[in-house]
Amino acid sequence: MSATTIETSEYATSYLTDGFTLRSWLLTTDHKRIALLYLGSITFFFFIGGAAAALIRYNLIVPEGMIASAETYNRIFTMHGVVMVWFFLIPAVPVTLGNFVVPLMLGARDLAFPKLNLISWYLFIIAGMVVVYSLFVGGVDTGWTFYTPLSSEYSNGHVVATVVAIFIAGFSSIATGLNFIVTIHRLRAPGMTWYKMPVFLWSLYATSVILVLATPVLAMTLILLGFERIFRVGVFDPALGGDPLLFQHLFWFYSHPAVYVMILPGFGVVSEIIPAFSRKRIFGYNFIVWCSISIAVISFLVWGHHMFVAGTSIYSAMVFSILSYLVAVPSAIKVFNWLGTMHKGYIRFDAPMLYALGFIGLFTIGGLTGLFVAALGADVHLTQTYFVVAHFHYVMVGGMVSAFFAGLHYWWPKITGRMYPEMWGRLGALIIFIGFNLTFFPQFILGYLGMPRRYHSYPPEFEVLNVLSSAGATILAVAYLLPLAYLTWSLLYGERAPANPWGATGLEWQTQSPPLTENFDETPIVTDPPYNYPPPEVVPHRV
Amino acid sequence: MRLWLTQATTSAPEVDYLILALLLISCAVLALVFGLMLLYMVKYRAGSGVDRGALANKTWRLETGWTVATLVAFFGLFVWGADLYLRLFQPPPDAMKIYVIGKQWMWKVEHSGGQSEINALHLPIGRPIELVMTSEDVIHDFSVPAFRIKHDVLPGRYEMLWFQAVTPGTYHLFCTQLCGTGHAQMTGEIVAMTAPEYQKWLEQQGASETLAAAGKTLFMRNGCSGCHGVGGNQAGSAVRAPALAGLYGSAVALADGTVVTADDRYIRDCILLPATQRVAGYQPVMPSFAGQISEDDLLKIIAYIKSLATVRPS
Amino acid sequence: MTAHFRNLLVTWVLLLVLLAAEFGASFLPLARSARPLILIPVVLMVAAVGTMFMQVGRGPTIVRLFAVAALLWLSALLGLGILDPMTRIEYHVQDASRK
Amino acid sequence: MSETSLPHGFQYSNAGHQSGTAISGMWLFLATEVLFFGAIILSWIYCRHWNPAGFDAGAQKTQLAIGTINTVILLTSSLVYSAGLAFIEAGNRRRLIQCCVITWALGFSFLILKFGLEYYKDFSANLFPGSDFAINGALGGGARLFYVFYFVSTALHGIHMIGGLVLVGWIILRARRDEFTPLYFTPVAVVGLYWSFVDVVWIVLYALIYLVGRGS
Repeated sequence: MSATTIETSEYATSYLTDGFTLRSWLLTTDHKRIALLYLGSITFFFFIGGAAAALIRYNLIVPEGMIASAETYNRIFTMHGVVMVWFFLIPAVPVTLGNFVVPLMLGARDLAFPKLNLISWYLFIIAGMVVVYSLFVGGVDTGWTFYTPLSSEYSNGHVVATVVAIFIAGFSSIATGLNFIVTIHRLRAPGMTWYKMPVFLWSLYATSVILVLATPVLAMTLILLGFERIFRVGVFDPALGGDPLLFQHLFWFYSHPAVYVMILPGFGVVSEIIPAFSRKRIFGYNFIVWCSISIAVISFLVWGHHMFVAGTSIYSAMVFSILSYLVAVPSAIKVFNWLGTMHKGYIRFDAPMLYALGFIGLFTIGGLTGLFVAALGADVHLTQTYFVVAHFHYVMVGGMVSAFFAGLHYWWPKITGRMYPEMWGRLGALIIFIGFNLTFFPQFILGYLGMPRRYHSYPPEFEVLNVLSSAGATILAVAYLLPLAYLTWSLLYGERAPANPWGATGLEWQTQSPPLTENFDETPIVTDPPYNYPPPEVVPHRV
Repeated sequence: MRLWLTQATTSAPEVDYLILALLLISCAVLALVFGLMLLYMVKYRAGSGVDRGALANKTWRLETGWTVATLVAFFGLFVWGADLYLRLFQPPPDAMKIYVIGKQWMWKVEHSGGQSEINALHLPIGRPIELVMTSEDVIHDFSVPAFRIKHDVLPGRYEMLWFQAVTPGTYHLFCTQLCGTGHAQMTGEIVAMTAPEYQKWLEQQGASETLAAAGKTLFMRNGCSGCHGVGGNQAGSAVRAPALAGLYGSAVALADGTVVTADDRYIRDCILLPATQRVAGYQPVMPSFAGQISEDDLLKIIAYIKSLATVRPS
Repeated sequence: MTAHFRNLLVTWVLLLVLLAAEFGASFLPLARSARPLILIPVVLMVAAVGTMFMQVGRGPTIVRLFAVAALLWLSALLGLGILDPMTRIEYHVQDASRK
Repeated sequence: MSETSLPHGFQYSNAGHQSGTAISGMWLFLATEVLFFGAIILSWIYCRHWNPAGFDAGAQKTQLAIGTINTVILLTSSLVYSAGLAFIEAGNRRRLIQCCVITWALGFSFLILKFGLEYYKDFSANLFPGSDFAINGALGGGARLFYVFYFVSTALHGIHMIGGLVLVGWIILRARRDEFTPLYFTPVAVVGLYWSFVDVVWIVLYALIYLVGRGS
């Protein structure tokens, strides 16, 4: 721990001290305050989803299921899916770190439409309240995928209430995406051309393109599902001439790009942290940047790989398989470029860097197992089993959540003006890596052996691997509570943060931390290219 | 705890080779990524004085190199997977048909000899077997991990699945598409037996009449014979209705000008939605039996009409 | 400014002509699968309203970028979406059973 | 007032910057609406593909006359509003208000024809896909699906029309308070984009509902 000389920060005034009334927070249009409001809300939902995950792993300790009724188990994993996907993973980085950092990185005073930004938060909160209501009055037992005719006719859960909640949350995503795209296009600081922008902005731009163009299709799908469930109209009901596969097509047209909404901001955060802690320009800036854009485009063409055994035509399955392999190439390029950045760098192992390195490792495993389920022949055996569960948890939890924590630690000094405790941060990163692998690696083996997903009870020969996985889950739970503890601690007792604790490039580090309400005294002029790290003679590294 | 799944069908080893190849490629790439990462973490850590030398700024040669390599590898994997997929879902013509009906939380199996089973499927090894599957309510999924095969079972449609069992034994059957409360109980046993054992099992299943015979009684009871005649050849029927003898598999000209082959789906649609399949030159007088005939009775009637096809005096 | 008004009027007349064209085309005895050909005038009308009334040509370049993106994504949704039902083989039993 | 001294949001460098951003923002919102209605068009394709006969049977029972008149009304309203926009750019505020009032009247008459007359006729011929649906038997399934598509899409389009009427009304109020000048008319342009887009949606829906199933 550094010498505890409490330098009184000369930045007494900042956006945090610009009004203490509840009204100044709840009616703020300052992108930084809205980012903090969002940070609180998604942390709340992260722990609801996390509690459901704990119950799932608790249930699977014994083959016949610890929780008595399968009905309850179905509702628990549906809650885990719905809350985690729409109320944590999709908003996480864009609305918290993105909202805070995008105007700062652009050298702008605020987003293009500040009032729309506040509306987006209120839509998120209303949606959150409706989903919490629907969970507490009984929840849904259809899984977060809501396949018809189970969700439209045979389920006795609160499908319509949950569908309304997701419908409203969708508009919150569209508002955020629209705000980011227009801001990145129109509010760049003078001198900041597209190739002088940090990669984080490019990946948030790609994420917003997906948010804005995919979510409307989900909105219409949910309207049709609501009609089908209330009026039994037959759009998805084969007895009346409808086609249940139409629902799956419309659902996955949104939901596959949505998983890229979850991972692309993670790419952006890691592309900021690796150069900063390797003191070296990013390797292949143009390739990484255009990889993000190509992921945003191709991700709309691959949704059919979720339906290889669903009864769609085998020829359309082949088209979707080749396109799914195509979308994997940009992610592979990004991983090699991060490694290229570390090559011949001056690597420091602060907490954000450890989370980012964990991200690269776990995301690579997740990405590679994606190749298993993109190959048609292998997918017939592996789909709908724990192999797929492990695949998407490696990408979403191993990738996205690690990147979210990396970004949170990286920009924590800028957001709160306080430094987090370094040793605790590194410890947290290590425990997450260990706990995560112990939880989800056994599930690959379970998946190959054929254990189906969403099963309340399972044959006894899968028990040992499930117990191993549940043990890992307890470590993971501790690993997630740790940052909550020491980051909250740092709010009060953390060391005051200087303007640029990591010596990183980027406009957000050229203003005070925490920044003023209008971010910059006068709009900065951008001259040199991004990540212009001179090889450090003296390393401005805190002792 | 065993880490290896028996390969019980002819296609199982092929799926396993593909998964093994994917595993090897993944391990190679992982070794490269983790290796490079650890190497750089040690060699280029902040304190190490190792010479960094000139930084390569022309990166696109390296980038296009590994991108092309990845594309070629991926295309190879795609072709391998697609070829296997096509073979998995195109049955040989001489496959033995077994009918499977998924119902909320149980599997009903109908053998063409009339034997029916609940949550169990006895089948002979050594010959291709084709499962013709449908569901009576929600979407289920007939999945046998040991056979490396699964397929969703949709209501209102026939879905098909084929395999050729190799090693006798008892294997798990799972429903792998969430279908409500009893989804986890909707499991069963697939018993693969040698041909003689299978014959013995068929006999001791009791002389319950074959599907076709059961279909004949249903054909009478539901009044089909009233119009289509007792043997389906219009004998002694007051109303003019298409002859059913020799119908199965033949081409039928419909009233709206299209020509369809009379297969399972066509006959099923005629029974449930007769007006949509009106035969050219006949009045649409046939009533719809939708909702009156259950799925397994429907299979019996279709089996009976299929048996009329061979009775034709060729 | 009168040139602009003249353009607006010409566009309006063009739209009515296209409307009449597709209205008439709908009475032709086309085969059921060929009926979507009636939608060609629709594409022209949408283009006319887009360029003349909504003036997609004016304003910053990203306006045209968003318009093209919307059409591209729509064609991806409809194009790949049609692929499945068009090529889905209704399961039919080979005529082996008649042997 | 010169361009630079016009009031503009504190995060914009000048008014032109802000108005260009507002127009781009609206175009992006219209892109989301294109995808929103795209999903209902995909369901039209699926439902028609699986039961073409029934689907077209249902389409033949629609009120072609009212639909065609409504299309002409909307095309005209889009013309009149664009003229209004051109007038305010030339500084003629009075003409803008007149054009907006005509547009509002045309839009309102569309809704009256649509929900007042046509829906009334459909309900009285019990074409609403409820229990006593008019067409049953074999074509029933397809016809019922057509009317599901018909009611869902026209209802959603109607809601967008009502939104459009509110916006045009808001423009009329602001124009009467003399807020628009040849240098500042961004809201008029933005509402014009929305109005013409709702007209585009109706052009597509009109063909899918009334024309494709019309043949013999």
